[in-house]
Amino acid sequence: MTALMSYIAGVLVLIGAVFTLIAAIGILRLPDLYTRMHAASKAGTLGAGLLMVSLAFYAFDASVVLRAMAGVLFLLLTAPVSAHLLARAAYTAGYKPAEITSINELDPKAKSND
Amino acid sequence: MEHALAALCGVFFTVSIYMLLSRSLIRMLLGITILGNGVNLMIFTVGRLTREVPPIVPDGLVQPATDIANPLPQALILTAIVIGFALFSFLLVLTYRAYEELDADNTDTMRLAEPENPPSPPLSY
Amino acid sequence: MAETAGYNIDLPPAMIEGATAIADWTLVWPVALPLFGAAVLLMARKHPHVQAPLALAVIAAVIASCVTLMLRIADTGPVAMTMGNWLPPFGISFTADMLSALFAVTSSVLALVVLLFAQSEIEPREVRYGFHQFLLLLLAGINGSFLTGDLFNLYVWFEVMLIASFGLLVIGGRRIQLDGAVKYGFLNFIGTTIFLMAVGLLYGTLGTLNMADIAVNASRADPTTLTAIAALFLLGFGIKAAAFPVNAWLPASYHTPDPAVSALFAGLLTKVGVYALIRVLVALLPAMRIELDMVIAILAIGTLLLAPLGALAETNLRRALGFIVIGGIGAMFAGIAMSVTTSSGNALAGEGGGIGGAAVYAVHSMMTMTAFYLTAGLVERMTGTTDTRYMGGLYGANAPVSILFIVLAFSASGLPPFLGFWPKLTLVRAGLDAAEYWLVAALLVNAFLTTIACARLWSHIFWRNGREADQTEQPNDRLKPLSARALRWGLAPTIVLVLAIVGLGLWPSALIEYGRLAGVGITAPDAYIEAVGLAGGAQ
Amino acid sequence: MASDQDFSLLLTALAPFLAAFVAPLVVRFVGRYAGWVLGIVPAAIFIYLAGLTGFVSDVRPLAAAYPWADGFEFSFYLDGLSLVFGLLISGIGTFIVIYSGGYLAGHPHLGRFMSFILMFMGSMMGLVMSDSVITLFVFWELTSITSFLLIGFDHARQASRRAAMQALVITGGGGLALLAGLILLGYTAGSWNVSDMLNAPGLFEGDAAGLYLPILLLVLAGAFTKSAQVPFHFWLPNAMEAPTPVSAYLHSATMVKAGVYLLARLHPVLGDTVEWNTILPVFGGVTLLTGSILALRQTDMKQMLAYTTMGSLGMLVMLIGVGTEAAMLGAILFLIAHSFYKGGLFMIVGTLDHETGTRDITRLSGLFSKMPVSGVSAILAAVAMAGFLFTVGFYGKEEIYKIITSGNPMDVLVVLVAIVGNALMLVVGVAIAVKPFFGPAIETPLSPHEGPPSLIVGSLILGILGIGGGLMVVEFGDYFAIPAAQAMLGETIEGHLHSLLDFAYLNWALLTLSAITWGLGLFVFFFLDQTRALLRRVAEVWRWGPDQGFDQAMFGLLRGSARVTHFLHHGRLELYLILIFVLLAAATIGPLYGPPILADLAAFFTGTESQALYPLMWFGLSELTFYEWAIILIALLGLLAVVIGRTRLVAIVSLGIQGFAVALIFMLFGAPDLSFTQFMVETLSVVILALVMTRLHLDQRDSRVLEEVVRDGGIAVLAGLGMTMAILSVLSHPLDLRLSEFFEQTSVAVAHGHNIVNVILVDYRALDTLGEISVVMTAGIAILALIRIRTGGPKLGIGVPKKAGTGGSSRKSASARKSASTRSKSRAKSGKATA
Amino acid sequence: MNTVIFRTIAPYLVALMMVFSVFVLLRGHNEPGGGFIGGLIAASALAMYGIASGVSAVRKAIVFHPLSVAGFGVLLASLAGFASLFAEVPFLMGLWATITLPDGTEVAISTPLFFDIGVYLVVLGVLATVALALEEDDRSL
Amino acid sequence: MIFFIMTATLALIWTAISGSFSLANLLLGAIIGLIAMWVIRERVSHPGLSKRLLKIVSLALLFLYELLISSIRVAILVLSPRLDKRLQPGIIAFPLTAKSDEEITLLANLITLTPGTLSVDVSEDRKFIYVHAIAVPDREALIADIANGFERKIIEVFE
Amino acid sequence: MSPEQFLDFAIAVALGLLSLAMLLVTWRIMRGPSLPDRILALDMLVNIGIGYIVIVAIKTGFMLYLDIAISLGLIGFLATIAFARFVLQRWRIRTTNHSQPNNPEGEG
Ligand code: NA
Ligand code: NA
Repeated sequence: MTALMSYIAGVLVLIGAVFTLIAAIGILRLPDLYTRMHAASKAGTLGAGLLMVSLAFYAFDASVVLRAMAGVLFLLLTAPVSAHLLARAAYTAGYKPAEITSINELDPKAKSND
Repeated sequence: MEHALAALCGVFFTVSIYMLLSRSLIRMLLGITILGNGVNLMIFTVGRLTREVPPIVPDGLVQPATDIANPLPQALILTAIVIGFALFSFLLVLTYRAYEELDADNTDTMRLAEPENPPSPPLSY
Repeated sequence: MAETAGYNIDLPPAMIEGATAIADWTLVWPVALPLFGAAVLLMARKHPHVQAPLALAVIAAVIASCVTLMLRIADTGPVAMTMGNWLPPFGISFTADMLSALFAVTSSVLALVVLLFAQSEIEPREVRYGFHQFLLLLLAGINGSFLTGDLFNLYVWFEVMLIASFGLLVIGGRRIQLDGAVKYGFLNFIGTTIFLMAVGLLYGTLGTLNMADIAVNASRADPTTLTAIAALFLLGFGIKAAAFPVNAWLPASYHTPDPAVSALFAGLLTKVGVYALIRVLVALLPAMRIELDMVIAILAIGTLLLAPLGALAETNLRRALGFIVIGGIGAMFAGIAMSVTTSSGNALAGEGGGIGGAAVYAVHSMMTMTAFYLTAGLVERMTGTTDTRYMGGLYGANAPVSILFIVLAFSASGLPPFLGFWPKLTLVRAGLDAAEYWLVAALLVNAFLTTIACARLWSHIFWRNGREADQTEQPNDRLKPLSARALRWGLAPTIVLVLAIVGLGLWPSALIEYGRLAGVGITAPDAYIEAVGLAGGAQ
Repeated sequence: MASDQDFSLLLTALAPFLAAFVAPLVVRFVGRYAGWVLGIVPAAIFIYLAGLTGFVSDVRPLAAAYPWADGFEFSFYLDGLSLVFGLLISGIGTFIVIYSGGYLAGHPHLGRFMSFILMFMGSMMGLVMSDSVITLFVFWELTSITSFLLIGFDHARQASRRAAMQALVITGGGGLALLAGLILLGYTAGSWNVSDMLNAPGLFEGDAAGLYLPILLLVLAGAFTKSAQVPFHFWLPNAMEAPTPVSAYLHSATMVKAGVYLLARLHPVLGDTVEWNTILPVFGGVTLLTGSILALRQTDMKQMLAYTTMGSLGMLVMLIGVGTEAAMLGAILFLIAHSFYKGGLFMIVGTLDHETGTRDITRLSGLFSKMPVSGVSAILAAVAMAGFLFTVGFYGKEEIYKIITSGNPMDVLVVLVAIVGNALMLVVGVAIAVKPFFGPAIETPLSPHEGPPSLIVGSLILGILGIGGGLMVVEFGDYFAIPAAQAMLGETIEGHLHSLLDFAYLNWALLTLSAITWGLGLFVFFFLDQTRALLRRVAEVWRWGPDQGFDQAMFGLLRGSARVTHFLHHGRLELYLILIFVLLAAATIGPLYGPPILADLAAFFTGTESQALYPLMWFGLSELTFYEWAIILIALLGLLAVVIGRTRLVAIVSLGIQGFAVALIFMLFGAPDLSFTQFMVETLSVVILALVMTRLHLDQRDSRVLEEVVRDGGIAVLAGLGMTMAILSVLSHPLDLRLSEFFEQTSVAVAHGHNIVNVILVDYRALDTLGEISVVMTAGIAILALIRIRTGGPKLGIGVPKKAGTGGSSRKSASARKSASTRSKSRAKSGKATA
Repeated sequence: MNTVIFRTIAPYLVALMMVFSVFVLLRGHNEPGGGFIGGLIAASALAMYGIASGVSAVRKAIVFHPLSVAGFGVLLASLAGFASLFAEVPFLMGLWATITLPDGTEVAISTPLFFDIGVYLVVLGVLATVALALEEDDRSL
Repeated sequence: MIFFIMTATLALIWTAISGSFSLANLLLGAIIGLIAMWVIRERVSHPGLSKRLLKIVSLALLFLYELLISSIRVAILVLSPRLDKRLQPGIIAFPLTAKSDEEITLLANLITLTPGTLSVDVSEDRKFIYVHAIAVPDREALIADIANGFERKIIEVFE
Repeated sequence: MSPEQFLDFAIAVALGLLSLAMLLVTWRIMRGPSLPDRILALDMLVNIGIGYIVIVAIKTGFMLYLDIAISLGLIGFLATIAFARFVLQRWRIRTTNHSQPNNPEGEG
């Protein structure tokens, strides 16, 4: 393992951790479910993905790199689907977006019962 | 380390018992889950803790090179987790069926097997 | 490794060398065969007609294996078979002494009877959804509990038994079953969890799980800690055994499933708790058991005195029987409580002491109460009710069932010359020898109250012509005769079982001798330890 | 010991049982003659025993023993006492069996009856011939069981059932005490055999002295209940609910005398002490007076006889209590005489009842011409009962009155009581012999005529025997009474019975006492109606007695049982759980902190300084890193979230937090497999929860009120604290890691696996895993059964009625139908969607 | 959960998870994993398949009733134990054989492996049973 | 075709995660992949995406770029002290040009993964994706952004 | 700073950040207010956990933790869709029963 890899891994670790923390802060600060989802499914995924990449750099071994890549792939495959399903379910079930939501083109055709 | 976890186990037991004493079957199920976690943590703790070194013999070695975590409690806990999970699943479905058939939110009202006002024994011969 | 007192690990001695005798497999079959059979039956779930015959064949093989095992133990002492490559205490060993074998034989035979009886009442959908599989798995769990020589493994078999009993309990799908199952489920689950806690703590104290190894090492550990652990075992097994005051689950659930299932439960399940208690407290942790002597005696007296009151108060036949089952548990606990006091040395005092009495009592209770529940099933079928106040008139209506019932009533009450008398005699004898007069008094009062309760059941269900609830002596016109199916599969096996009970009551010497051997084996577990191969480590 | 005699003794005891098994068949095949056929069995026994008379009384007792169980023997012993009882049982038994055949001719349950009565006979035979006290006890209890069945024979009537229950409760309860007494006695004597006890002098000297009184009281409890001594007497008159043959047999000759037999048998072992000589005469005397007085109150002849039987038992107990040579000889003579006349009188009353339809003495009169044989039998019996000259009873009475010569004031009292008792019983005998048969004929429910031979032969022969025995009193004494009395006394008795005609031995003083007895008796007889009226008036004022007390006790027991049971088994799950958790706290805190706490309490009360400091351990908190603390904090927050979760739904979602934290803890401390599994299981649990819970009401809040929160919380905290203490206590000692070290050494080398945990699971402890997957498989089957049995399948099996009271079956089938149809619909829909 | 997005992507995810589950199963003897975890992952995959595409699709996909699969798992595990019978060694003793493939790789075949596969099948079968039964039940209501 | 490609992909992933590239392991991976594919055989029915590798790569690069950029954008938004002022959330209906399930799914997922936008639902007639955006200053610009970015590239991949 | 020191520093800081992130997300799970909010936060917690595990893998050098992280990604996804399904089904059952007005916020 070279020193460079260690530095790269360290930086990636820090960036990944920061993104993750930001996602957490977003979850805490944003006003409604839908906006919070933006933080969670992006910054969160990115954070976890970056950490996996940093592991790949740290280990710098084919099997670990490939596994880390597979892990990232899994994350990218699953994250949007779960976000979509949750958002759709929540919306369908009548969880309203926050008041500040400027336009809502889903509303007129909404399947909700109000 | 063990002492802090021992205290944590105590909290697990406390919470699980508190949940188990609520008359709601769902809360009791949550208590069962927490109880299981508490027991597992307890077995883990009394098997003594070793930080971060899993009981896996590195490739190419015949015996672990360093002190490793105690593997036996881990195996026991694994078995216990699986068994606990199976029983939890059963109790969950049982609860579900009990809700359906007995319509009981409150175990105090589930009195089919032990009726509220049981008949007195006949005073005759 | 230097500080692992007394053990010097060299690889070869810790591992099995040489071939295993086929005979040792007699320890394995009683557990492995039912598991295997259950798996096969599960795969054949689309073929209901093969379920019962296959289960029958498996149980028959299990009985053969258990009997062989028991005879061998009677002949040569405890038998151990190590699983896998690893000698105790490193691997799991199945170890059977007379107590294990006696219980395993009884359980397996009763499982066979119940299997036959079940054919008289079981519905096709119950077959389809696993009745026979549950039965086999229950048997595997029970036999595993009796035969294992490893404490954690005992926990595993407890759970096998528990989940199989859940299955049997709910399989009819009636609402009352669900209610009973909820109480049974939660309380028993917590009981086994407490058992698991105790196992965990014991491991943390002694660093071993093998029973013989525990027995060897227990004296080295801190007695205060071990006493607390033993108290946890007592609580966990007490729940399992339905001892006062933690027995509420039994009367709450045993009357809810099909009678065959009730019978199986009544006969077998609580006895596993008693077995475990004897094994762990008396054989493995004798010093702690002495510490807890008073507690066990109080539990025993409480159970002995309160259980028959329940039987007196109940109008639900099977619930009343449940209380009689509990009373028997009290007697077994009394036997455990007595076992501590050293014998007066009187030549007439039986060698097996309280444990021998408890063992024989357990066998009696298994057989008698199973048969009693089966008979109750027939009674319920004829009267169409579970409430004794709505029964009546069976004395004239069905002579065989009357005879079965009265014999079982007297056997359950412990009246001679029926089977129940002998364990009572042994226990009273042991109690008087040990000067445990309160326990003896409680045993006798229990027998007295149980006699009244049983006689009242007899009087209301059989002698009384009319239904008590109708306040009439006019003959009960709602009785239905037993169908051909009920006669062949229900009545016939019950008669055979009751004949066995009568026979054992008249010729009890073998049973009592085996009980004596069991008691001796538990109170002086040297042979057990030696069979496991740990004799060298004894302090 | 000759082995053929061994076997014949065994057969003597067991033959009635064998006969009992075939009795129903015999009844089926020979019908009305069953009594005659089955009577052969007791007759044969009688003949066999009679043949042994000389041998046993002159040479030595017979014995036979077979090993039974655990040091107990099935052993028999035949000496003079046993022989007398055996002859009475088999002899009278023969008549009873014959009598029963006639009395219950055509009864649908005659077979059962015969079976029971033969079993009873066998039990009595076994009882009196037992050597081992355990054998004795077995037969003792068998008599209780068979008499229960016999008394309740007329089972359709509540009174019968009540009487049977009473008899079982009283005699059964006494039997239990007896068991304890006999075992203690065996321990003291060092042998279970009565024959050994009899030959072991000074049993209760030294260490065993303290055991004497307990043993005596326990044995007396058995004997007094069985022999109906006050205050356990009331079951005996009530037992007259049984058919008359039962009364004649059980309550005259045999069962009630089991207690007397026992006392007689054990007198050499337990007697001759202050306690014995006090307790027995007092109870016996009171019983004698009570029985004989109460007998006068009755008009039902069976009741009259029952009360005099009770009185007679009192007399016998009193005499055995006195325990002198005269008392014993008097007792045995009285016993024999009583068996003869009481058996006969019962049979006569039964015949009267059978033929006239009533047994009320005030409603019968002038039957002698119609029932002459019965009348003669009655007179013979009454003469014997009165102890008139030349009867066995007379000699017995003389012996009894001889007690007075000891000069002991207590013995004077005994004789006085005996005189009163004898006189009053005489009244009853005379009344039954005179009132129904003589005087003007009156209308009876049935038109009376003499009974068939089976009904009259027994009483007649017994009546003749009562006189005949007296006429040949010397031989009678030598063969029967004196050997028996010797056995009772435990000493040799010189033959001193002399015929009345042998004037040299005539004792005028005793004869005077007899005369006083007769005079008193006849006096009362003439004022019988007035006496009865007086006694009844007393009874109206003094209503309460042990008989009513029995009902009150029984119903009180039932009510109490119901209260206790409903208190303990209330059906409220959370209270059951509270009990368990309180015990959990006690199980941990008790052993760990109980002793120091108790020591402190003691120190507090004794004013000394506290010795024990609670060994609360100090936590090594600083050992954890900040990120480990963070995980623990998350676990705590997760637990808190579950507890405070306002609704169940919130609690469920919060549940994930603590499971997640536990998984991370596992990971941090070197348990990747655990961590892995914990994550998976936690998630899967949530998935299944989510699948299941859509239909449940999850919005409800915790319904506990504040007190319940405090109570539950307190219990939870205590139990949690206790468990923490237990863990800390375990942690305070080093752990022996030899198992794990072994695994580390062999995992790769032998088991070919680098992951030691997995190797443990599939190799070292594969059996655990096998059990574990069985649990999983079973859970799967059970869950499927739970879900499916409701919705699928046919409702019922092949003609099996599911029990009533389950309710909701129609509702269930409706919902099943509905769900089945919707399911097929949804299947179609999803099929479309996938297409 | 009848959405285009999920329906489209689910099968691929399921396939991925199945592969991954076998991977976890097979490496269990040397690294974290093993039959239980593998079985859990596989069952999760099937559960997801059921949620996305309906129960009947899953039932069709796995051909055997999942409970039979579980039964086969217990059967396999016990057979792995009974293999000892023929080697005259105690029940459940680990027996090992090494097979050399044409390309020179050595593959170890052992009874613990079959035992672990048995565990895998049991967990897979039972969880699939439960999930499918519940899913079916839910749709019927 | 897709069946084969998927199986091969799975086999490769297998070798990746199991960390051994031996022929035997590849074969084992192929077998396992085949079994896995067989399980889902009913649900995989679309013809090939074989020759579009280049386009796929270009799509992936675009996606990674977008992911990074908008992640930073969202991060800044989240951390900004006057959050409520800068938020202008809204749900817009994005008119779809893409037709097949695969295209729609891919587009929706990419939209979701791109910070600032989130696919909530697809209309039943598959004409719209409803997109929740964290800041919608200009609705048309947003739609154009997606249509010219991800959607175009996706259609190219699938054409 | 040597590469090792830097890496150790980065790991320590990252663990701190992730711990903080977990606590924040935990707070959201506890606060709600709505069910999907909690589900979302739980999903996020799993994501953070994945990162945490990866960091521990780097810290300890045991690559085997990576597999746990990967599986967690797959399985956490399943939990989220199960919950999403739960939200949807519950709403369906309620609206088909018409028994109570749809008030999702009220249930926490
Ligand atoms: Na996400
Ligand atoms: Na995710």
